[in-house]
Amino acid sequence: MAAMKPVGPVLVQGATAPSENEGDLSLKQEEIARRGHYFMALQREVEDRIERKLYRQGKILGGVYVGRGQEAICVGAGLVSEQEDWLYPCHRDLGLYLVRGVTPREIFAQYMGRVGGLTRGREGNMHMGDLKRRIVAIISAMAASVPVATGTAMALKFQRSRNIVFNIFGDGATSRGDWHEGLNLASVQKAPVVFICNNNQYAYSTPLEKQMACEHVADRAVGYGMPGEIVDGNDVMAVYRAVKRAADRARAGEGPSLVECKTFRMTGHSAHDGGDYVPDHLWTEWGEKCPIVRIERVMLERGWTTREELEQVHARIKREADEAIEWAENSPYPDASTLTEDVYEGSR
Amino acid sequence: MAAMKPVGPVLVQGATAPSENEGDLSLKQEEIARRGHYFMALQREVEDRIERKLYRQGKILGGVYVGRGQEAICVGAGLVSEQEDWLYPCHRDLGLYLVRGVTPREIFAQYMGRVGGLTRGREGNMHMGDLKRRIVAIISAMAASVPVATGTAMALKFQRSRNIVFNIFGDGATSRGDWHEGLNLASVQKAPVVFICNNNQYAYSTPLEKQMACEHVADRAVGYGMPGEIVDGNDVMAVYRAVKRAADRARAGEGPSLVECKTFRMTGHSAHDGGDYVPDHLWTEWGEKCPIVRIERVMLERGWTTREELEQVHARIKREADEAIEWAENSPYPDASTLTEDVYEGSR
Amino acid sequence: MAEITYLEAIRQGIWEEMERDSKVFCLGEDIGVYGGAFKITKGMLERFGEERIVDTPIAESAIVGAAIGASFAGMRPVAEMQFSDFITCAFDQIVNFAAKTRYRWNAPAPLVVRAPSGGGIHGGPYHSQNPEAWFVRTPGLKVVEPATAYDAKGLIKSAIRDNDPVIFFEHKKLYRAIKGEVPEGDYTVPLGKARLHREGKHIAVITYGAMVHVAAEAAEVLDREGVSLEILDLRTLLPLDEEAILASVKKCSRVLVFHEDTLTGGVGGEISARISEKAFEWLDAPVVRLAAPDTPVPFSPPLEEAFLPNAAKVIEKARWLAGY
Amino acid sequence: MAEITYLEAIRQGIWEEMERDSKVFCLGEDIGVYGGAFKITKGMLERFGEERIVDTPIAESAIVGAAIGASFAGMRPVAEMQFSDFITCAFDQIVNFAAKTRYRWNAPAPLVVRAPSGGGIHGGPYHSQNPEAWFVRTPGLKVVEPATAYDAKGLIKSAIRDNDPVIFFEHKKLYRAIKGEVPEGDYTVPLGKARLHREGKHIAVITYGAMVHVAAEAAEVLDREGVSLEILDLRTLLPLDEEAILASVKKCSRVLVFHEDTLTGGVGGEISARISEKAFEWLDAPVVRLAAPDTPVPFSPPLEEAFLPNAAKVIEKARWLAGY
Ligand SMILES: Cc1ncc(C[n+]2csc(CCOP(=O)(O)OP(=O)(O)O)c2C)c(N)n1
Ligand SMILES: Cc1ncc(C[n+]2csc(CCOP(=O)(O)OP(=O)(O)O)c2C)c(N)n1
Ligand SMILES: [Mg+2]
Ligand SMILES: [Mg+2]
Repeated sequence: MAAMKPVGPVLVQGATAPSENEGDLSLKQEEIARRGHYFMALQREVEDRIERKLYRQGKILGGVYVGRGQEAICVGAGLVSEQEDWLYPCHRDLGLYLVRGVTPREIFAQYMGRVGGLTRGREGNMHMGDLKRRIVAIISAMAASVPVATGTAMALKFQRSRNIVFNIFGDGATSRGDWHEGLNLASVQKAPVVFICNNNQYAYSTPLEKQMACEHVADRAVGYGMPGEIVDGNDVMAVYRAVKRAADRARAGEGPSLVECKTFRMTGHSAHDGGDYVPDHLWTEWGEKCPIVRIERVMLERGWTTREELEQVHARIKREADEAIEWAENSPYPDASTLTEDVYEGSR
Repeated sequence: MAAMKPVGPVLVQGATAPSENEGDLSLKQEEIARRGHYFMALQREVEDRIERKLYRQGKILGGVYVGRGQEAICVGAGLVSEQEDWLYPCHRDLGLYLVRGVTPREIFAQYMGRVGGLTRGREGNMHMGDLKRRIVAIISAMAASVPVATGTAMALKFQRSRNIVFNIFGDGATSRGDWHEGLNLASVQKAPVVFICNNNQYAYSTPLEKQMACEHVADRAVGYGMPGEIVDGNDVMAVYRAVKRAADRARAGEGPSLVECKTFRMTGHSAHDGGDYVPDHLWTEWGEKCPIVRIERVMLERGWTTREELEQVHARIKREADEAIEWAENSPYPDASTLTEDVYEGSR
Repeated sequence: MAEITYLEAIRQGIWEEMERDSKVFCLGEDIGVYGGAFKITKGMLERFGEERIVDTPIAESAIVGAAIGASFAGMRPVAEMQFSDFITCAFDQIVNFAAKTRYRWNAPAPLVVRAPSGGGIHGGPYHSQNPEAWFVRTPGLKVVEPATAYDAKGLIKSAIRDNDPVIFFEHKKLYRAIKGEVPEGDYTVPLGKARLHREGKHIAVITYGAMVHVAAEAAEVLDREGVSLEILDLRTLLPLDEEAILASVKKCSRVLVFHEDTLTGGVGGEISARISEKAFEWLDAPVVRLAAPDTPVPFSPPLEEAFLPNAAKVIEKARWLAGY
Repeated sequence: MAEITYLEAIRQGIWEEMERDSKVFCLGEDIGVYGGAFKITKGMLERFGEERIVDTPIAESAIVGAAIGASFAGMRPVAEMQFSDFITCAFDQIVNFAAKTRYRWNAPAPLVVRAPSGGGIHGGPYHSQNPEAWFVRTPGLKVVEPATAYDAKGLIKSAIRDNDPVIFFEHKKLYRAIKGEVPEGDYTVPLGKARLHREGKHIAVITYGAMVHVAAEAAEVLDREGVSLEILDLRTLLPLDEEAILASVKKCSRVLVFHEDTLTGGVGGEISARISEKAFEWLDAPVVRLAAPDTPVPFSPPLEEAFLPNAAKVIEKARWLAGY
């Protein structure tokens, strides 16, 4: 037997401060920070409104899942993506929609089941997509998007497109068969897709050690012969860099990668879950790592912004949210007569 | 982020000659060799009769899959198993049945759809099991047995049994979602199961590199935090030792392991497939590694047997097969009136 | 006798079975510390420990597969699907492994797969489905769906004790909405037997699950119009209690087959076909079906409301039948 | 016009579509060098290359998932299940992803899942099933099963061009057993339209797939007894061609609904229910169903023979209907 050289995971330490030597990045450091900050803050505000206001007011029915504390992951990945790349977000990745240009108006309307939402009321909460904007909606079954994202990537490769696919999922999702089948097919096909795991250490109430017996999600990359990278998921700059490397690889025809972003879910599983099963010290520990506060600190330290400017950003976002909610509340409910439309092409 | 210590795969070189220093093995070397040889030769003979005689004579209908050239894997694993352990063989693991005491009579009758087979004619070929003998039948879907084997192992653990589960599958099966879900659950639960892959380098017509992008199936163990071991699958002694280590681990409550046995399928996928897609040199190369010839050579070299004795073994096996076929041909077909029996308990 | 919810009744039933028989154990996602998404297993971890209340990874196929394997080794697994919508992820294990193993090689798989199903909770396409028809089409399975708290407890016990694989649908809408008198101790409700929920004269409504209560609501209104509905609660969908169905049909001669699941390919087709075949001469009108329209379950309130069957729709169909 | 097999007709259909439209591609297990387990894709790798004839790992869920994802990106995937028995491994992707994506967010998934189905080849429980009813129960899917070579080619072409997900069942027994005149060039057979396989007067046999030929065999015998069978070949099972069904029913007033799949929960229930509901007044006898008994498909020849519907069983049911 020949000796074995396992491929990956390649370890990268998350760094709060970006290193100097990154001239090859397509966005300038400052711009990444600025845009990253804006979209993270916007996601936070929109989700706070949804979870802490509209849901409690009974204006949003059904399940509500937010990405509080882990916004750096979807936003960092989103900033890497080009406008024609395909996005496969999961249920805590609102920032990915925002980066792509989906508006808070559309999002509030979606949550409230109005026609102004992305799904005209057919779907709720984060089950939203838009083919024109190349955002594919999840179905509820965790990891079902993984083979689907792979298929889109295979098509892009066949079409000799420079575009690639970004697929985000949780740590718990990696237990599912579809996850395995998808990563395996992608790696055999060298499909141009970046798999991004937001490892927030819980799947609903289930902690990581009941979900998997390996230490890192990235360990699993070995079994697919693809690079696995671990990154600090609360550092938007670090996420950007790691995803950028994986994206460059995909665009260069070198196939998929798995980027594991370590983070924490600063909320219960959904709006109706207080997360009582989470030990207190985790809330405290991770509360201090808030990705928004962290990037603000970096921006201030580096002189990229001022306190006043940051306050203006937050104020603008609040106004945006107010205005968007008003718009969404004025968006009508779908008419019951549309119920049976579009089960098939042209059906009514 | 803490630095990562990936667990396994642990590499073990397959060795044709057993090393001296193995006093901890429960069976003596010579006995392993002798029994291993017998069961491998018996599997070969029974399968030759099935594939090259009975099938061609039209006495066996439907699919026929044999383990030619890879008998050392199921036989080596079988020799490790204790009588009360549970066996989950796959479609090329006839030797595992033989070691457990299933008779050639029953096997021929099974293939011919007679009541004397293990499934009374309800099932064909290797889709056979016997709860009393703790052999669980596969369903066709590759890897479906993996979570099922895991469940049996969880039950044994709960029951504080010393018994464990042996689950064999092919390289191709490791691409399936069930395989992933099963290994993952087993590792989280520390279920006492030994996962054994017969990596014969093909899944039907599909070569390994179209099935997976990692080099070894054992690489996949990393993602489950379980030991992965690679062994020469054409060396029954080596298989025995590797599986024994994994079995001891399972019995000691240390959880599952993955043992990858490198081998080659010295036949088409099934009796109707000539395997034209296999490059000639592979047939030659692997033909020379025949596990039966190899163990005979070891036995002769070590003075554990003589040419005459070996010939007697083969002759006895031939007689056994003749007699068993006759018996099976005299076993009746099931009566059509039994068709609707036992869909449910007591149903007819 | 205490009045308890449908949810509590199921919980009690499982709890008592676990006390009674140490081979019974539960496995599923978030059923331990959290007590399950709907709190069916609340308190069980403390009482029975980690080995009998097994929190699993998100892996429905492995959950059902492991239940099968454990059942071979003498256990009595009760597997929870967090929502019945995810049962499709375990489909092969259920319909190909569990359902066929007794027939194939005499290896029974006595397990229960519990699956909270049904709409009306603003769950949208993936938290509202009624997937029973897929399983009713699969010989070797039993399919159960209780409508009352009493039956919920009695049926879950029978399901656990049954020697064949049982798919046990629990209507989420009923969990907390329905209460009933439920004996605290041991009793069972047999599988395969329907229950006359309401006696009537003119129209036999053959239904199950949450729709039993919708039919009852309609019956009150129709009574005032002189139209008397008989309501048969099937309770078990596979095997169907053909005897009870035919008895109601022959008595009323007008039939409404009614379910919340979508129309085409729903269980209603099977029931209607059996009625036509075996009670043709007794029918005074076509066997009419009422079901949700053939669409996914939409999220937005006006759409979901239009989608779900309700009393008004029952009344409309019943009037038509009465006037036929 | 050449006489070709059902198998060759499907192969030609796919081939021509791949020539016509570079967005069409195939994926599945062993479809490349090997040409597929049944040789449907034989020669295609050489003609179209590895990127359009994609050999996949053993991963049905990923095969269908990838087909969905590719269809979003403008492709026209044709996914092969090696046997329809393995379609259960892709169940969630089919019924929850593909079937619902247009309705949910206006994202059509124009793909074809091809699945060789049916018994009579000594395949036993896992190489003989007829799983169509699972999909007929799922709004958003189309379900097709041709009975003749002509239709096989015309329908596979329509399926590939259709803008919704189509599950395309191919009866294995027909692959080489059935031949027919098939035009070499382009033509299509519309989805959703049944075909009158044989005109008759007394009994309408509503059937599809291999059973069309079994019914025809019975019809020959019954003709001699003065009983004239009309045979309607449904071709598409979802959506059902209700118009054609009702036309035959109204013409004959006696109906046999007939399929190879097992009885309970089979497509026959849906068809029978629709007939009862919409042609009640035209019926002179109960709508009778003929199907396989409710068991897995057994392996041993005497069992499989007893399991499968055949002409003798059709004749028995038809005689009963004629005498009613
Ligand atoms: C197949 C499947 N089973 C169960 C569920 C119910 N469920 C919804 S989210 C969730 C936890 C997901 O955990 P993870 O993937 O880590 O994502 P996170 O919510 O932590 O972001 C579960 C169990 C589901 N959505 N899909
Ligand atoms: C889920 C599933 N898909 C397809 C098949 C058809 N099939 C039967 S055996 C086989 C190849 C199996 O390869 P491997 O697991 O390597 O086992 P080997 O035959 O090489 O021993 C395939 C594709 C199957 N049995 N199950
Ligand atoms: Mg998580
Ligand atoms: Mg193999």
